[in-house]
Amino acid sequence: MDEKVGPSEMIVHLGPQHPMMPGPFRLNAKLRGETVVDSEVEMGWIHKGIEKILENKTYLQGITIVDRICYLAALTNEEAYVGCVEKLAGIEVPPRAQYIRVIMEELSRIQSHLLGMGEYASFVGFVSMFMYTIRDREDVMTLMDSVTGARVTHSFLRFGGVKDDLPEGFKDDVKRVFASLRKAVDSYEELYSSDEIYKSRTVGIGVLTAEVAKDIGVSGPPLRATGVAFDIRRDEPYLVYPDLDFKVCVQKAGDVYARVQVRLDEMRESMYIIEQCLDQIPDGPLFPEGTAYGRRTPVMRVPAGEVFHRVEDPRGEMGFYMISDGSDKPYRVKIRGPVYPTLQGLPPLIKGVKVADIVAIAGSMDTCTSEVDR
Amino acid sequence: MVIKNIIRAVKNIYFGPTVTRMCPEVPTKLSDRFRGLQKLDKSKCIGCGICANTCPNNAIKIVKARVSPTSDKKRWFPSIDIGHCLFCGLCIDQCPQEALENSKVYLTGIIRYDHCDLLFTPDMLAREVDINAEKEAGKEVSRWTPQ
Amino acid sequence: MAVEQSDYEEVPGVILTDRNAISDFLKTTKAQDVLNWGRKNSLWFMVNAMGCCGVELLSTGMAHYDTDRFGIIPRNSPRHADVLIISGYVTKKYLPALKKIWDQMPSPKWVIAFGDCAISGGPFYESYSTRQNVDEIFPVDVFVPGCPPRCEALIQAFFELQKKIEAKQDRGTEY
Amino acid sequence: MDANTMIDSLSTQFPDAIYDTKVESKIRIIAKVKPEIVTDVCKYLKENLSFGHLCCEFGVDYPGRNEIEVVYIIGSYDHSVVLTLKAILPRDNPEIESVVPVFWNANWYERETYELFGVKYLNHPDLKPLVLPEDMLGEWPLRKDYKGFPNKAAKNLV
Repeated sequence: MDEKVGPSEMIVHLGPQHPMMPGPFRLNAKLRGETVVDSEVEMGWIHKGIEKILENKTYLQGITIVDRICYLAALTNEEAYVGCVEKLAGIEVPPRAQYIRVIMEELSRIQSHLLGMGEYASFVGFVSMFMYTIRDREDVMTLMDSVTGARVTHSFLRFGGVKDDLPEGFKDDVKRVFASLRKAVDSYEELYSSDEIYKSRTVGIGVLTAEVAKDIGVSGPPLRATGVAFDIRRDEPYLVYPDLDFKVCVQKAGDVYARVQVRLDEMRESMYIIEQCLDQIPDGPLFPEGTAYGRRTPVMRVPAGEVFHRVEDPRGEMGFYMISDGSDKPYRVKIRGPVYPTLQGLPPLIKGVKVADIVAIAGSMDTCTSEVDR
Repeated sequence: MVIKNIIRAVKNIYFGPTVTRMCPEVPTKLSDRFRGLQKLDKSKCIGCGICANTCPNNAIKIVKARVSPTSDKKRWFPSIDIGHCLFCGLCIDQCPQEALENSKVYLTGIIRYDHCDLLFTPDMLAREVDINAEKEAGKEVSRWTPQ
Repeated sequence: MAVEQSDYEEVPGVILTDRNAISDFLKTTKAQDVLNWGRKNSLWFMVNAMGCCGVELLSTGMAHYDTDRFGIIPRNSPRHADVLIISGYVTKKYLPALKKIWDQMPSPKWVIAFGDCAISGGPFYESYSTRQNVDEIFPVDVFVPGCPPRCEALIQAFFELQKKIEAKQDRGTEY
Repeated sequence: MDANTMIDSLSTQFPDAIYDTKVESKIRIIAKVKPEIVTDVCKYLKENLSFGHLCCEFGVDYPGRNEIEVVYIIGSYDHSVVLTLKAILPRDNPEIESVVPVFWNANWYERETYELFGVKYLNHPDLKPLVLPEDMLGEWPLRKDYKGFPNKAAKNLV
């Protein structure tokens, strides 16, 4: 950004600590009147150096660290990391464990979307919506808590399987929670579509066209809101997703309203996936039989090699590139986060909009700063 | 639309489900797998140090401690720095003797005024010393309030 | 003040209230007890979600853990807040910003170290970019271990802080 | 178009610059590239083979071989093949052409690689530190011989 300020222009620094920010990052916006002429994102306020830390942890210890890359999608982060090691070491995951993983990851998608939507709603001045979504999120969190034993950072996946089986009565709990959640999602949609003030703040604001989105490298709900049906679960299937029936939710408009609509639809799809899983889930072991892998994991040495494994995060494409040199620690791990390009693409997106709309646009992107900074 | 919403809100006040968890007056119901402060079974522990090697955060150290409150004999047991502990449960999974287990202590027992109070010795992990003991108590008491 | 003020510029328009004659006189009288009673029942906290614990911080302010019952209200501006909750990893880059927030808060004010990262660096204690030993920089009153701690633990931490204020043992206030 | 034809097309177009090609599976291919013409290769990939999605770009340090590898992982929105493109640079003075003119989102990846590994990108629009404070520039923390890690300053009670 050019630091020179012309007549009737000024530079406003938003952040790193600002009520509208979904995490600490700084937006330097140059304004002419109330219109944004130019802007720049500064990040790194919570850079933790996870890539370096992972190089110095054994494979098993790494599971706890990757949980903390993005705290809203801890299980999908684990899936990407564990999937890398499984590909390198050639471990087959038994079907029951795969189903449990899918159930947990979809639950994690639901809670992440609920928080993202609620936070964003509070940014556009719809604070009661934040209350509603957090209320329903707590039910989902309780479900996850009953399986993994923690609310945010789960440490649940193990190489070749999962740590614990589903608890007794889990299916009934899911049924009970989903019955109320379905109603809640419908009511959110009704609230969003009937509120004139909300609509005038979102429809046609922050339009992202498919070409620009592809150029920026966006993935996940912001991309699918522009009409591109790009979903790793379908395009590059992992786990048991090929056996499941689900559709990729797509909207055409590409504006703020469409992005929220995609999240609402995805939550319904996730609930549908979980119900299928609970019907189809076979009995069987949680770890591959005849191997040493189990809840008490042995000290593993992974064969030398390189692998890139990607999964569909709640926010888009989450990838791990892992290089192993045959020792018990990875040689290099690169984390490809979905929000990294999205946050980078914020300045061209907010060029020419009014100051008040920055909040709506940045919030609808559902940026998780912790993952950008790693 | 506005009137409809108002009616719904009023209905919710009287007929809606209660949402608030009245903590701390009513303790929140925790799941069975909740990972709180670790509990040590001194009779099972062999002091092998696998937990210390597994810990992702180097929060465990094997130290010498009394075998039981009554005897003077000393053996090796883990002590945990709760200020570093991630409550990930890896030490519990990897323990070959199943000497460590999860307990549901996460509130009054471990919230402290000073950083140095966050070190949990084997006696405290085995609940031989009351972890709720305040400074003014001044003496060791073998009472432990389960949560 | 426990905050070292050497390596960053002064915030314009902020007067750091260390002590004055009135408070020096008050703390010798019974009026201080009344003041403390008022203070401990209106602990407004500053919402600065910095990491994983920030999610639990948000949940605590919402319907399930209705903290308004105890006079604990989340505030977005540091000028309104009494309690700073360090809810995550403090990096070398973020520390000046956090100090600025702390300086803008009007006295009396307290700090709660919420989560392992604020206490000791947590899983990132050996990283090249984080700042270790935050309790040497800020006068931390209550330490809440956990990674992240549950919402109930934060509420309990507020109770511990109230107890400490009542007993006049807290480090945040000059009596 | 499957992975084999893609890699054939690439190596016939750039016979000197592309070497060590390997088809790992139906959806993963690996190739090494001479650092001088990486921008041209990326342009060809984007325009002719529809590799329009730069997943990420990063460095890997090999002190034993005295090399720094810059790895480009390029995916696509139209097909599911992912290409891993590697450029090998000398460790003493790593310099490579920037791919920002081709992939817009390479900007931040290159700034991050610059400050963590010290790889210098030529013709980059705005090469300055991204995630670390300015005064940490020159430490290159993700190189294997970085001295400041592990940082033992934190109080550990045990």
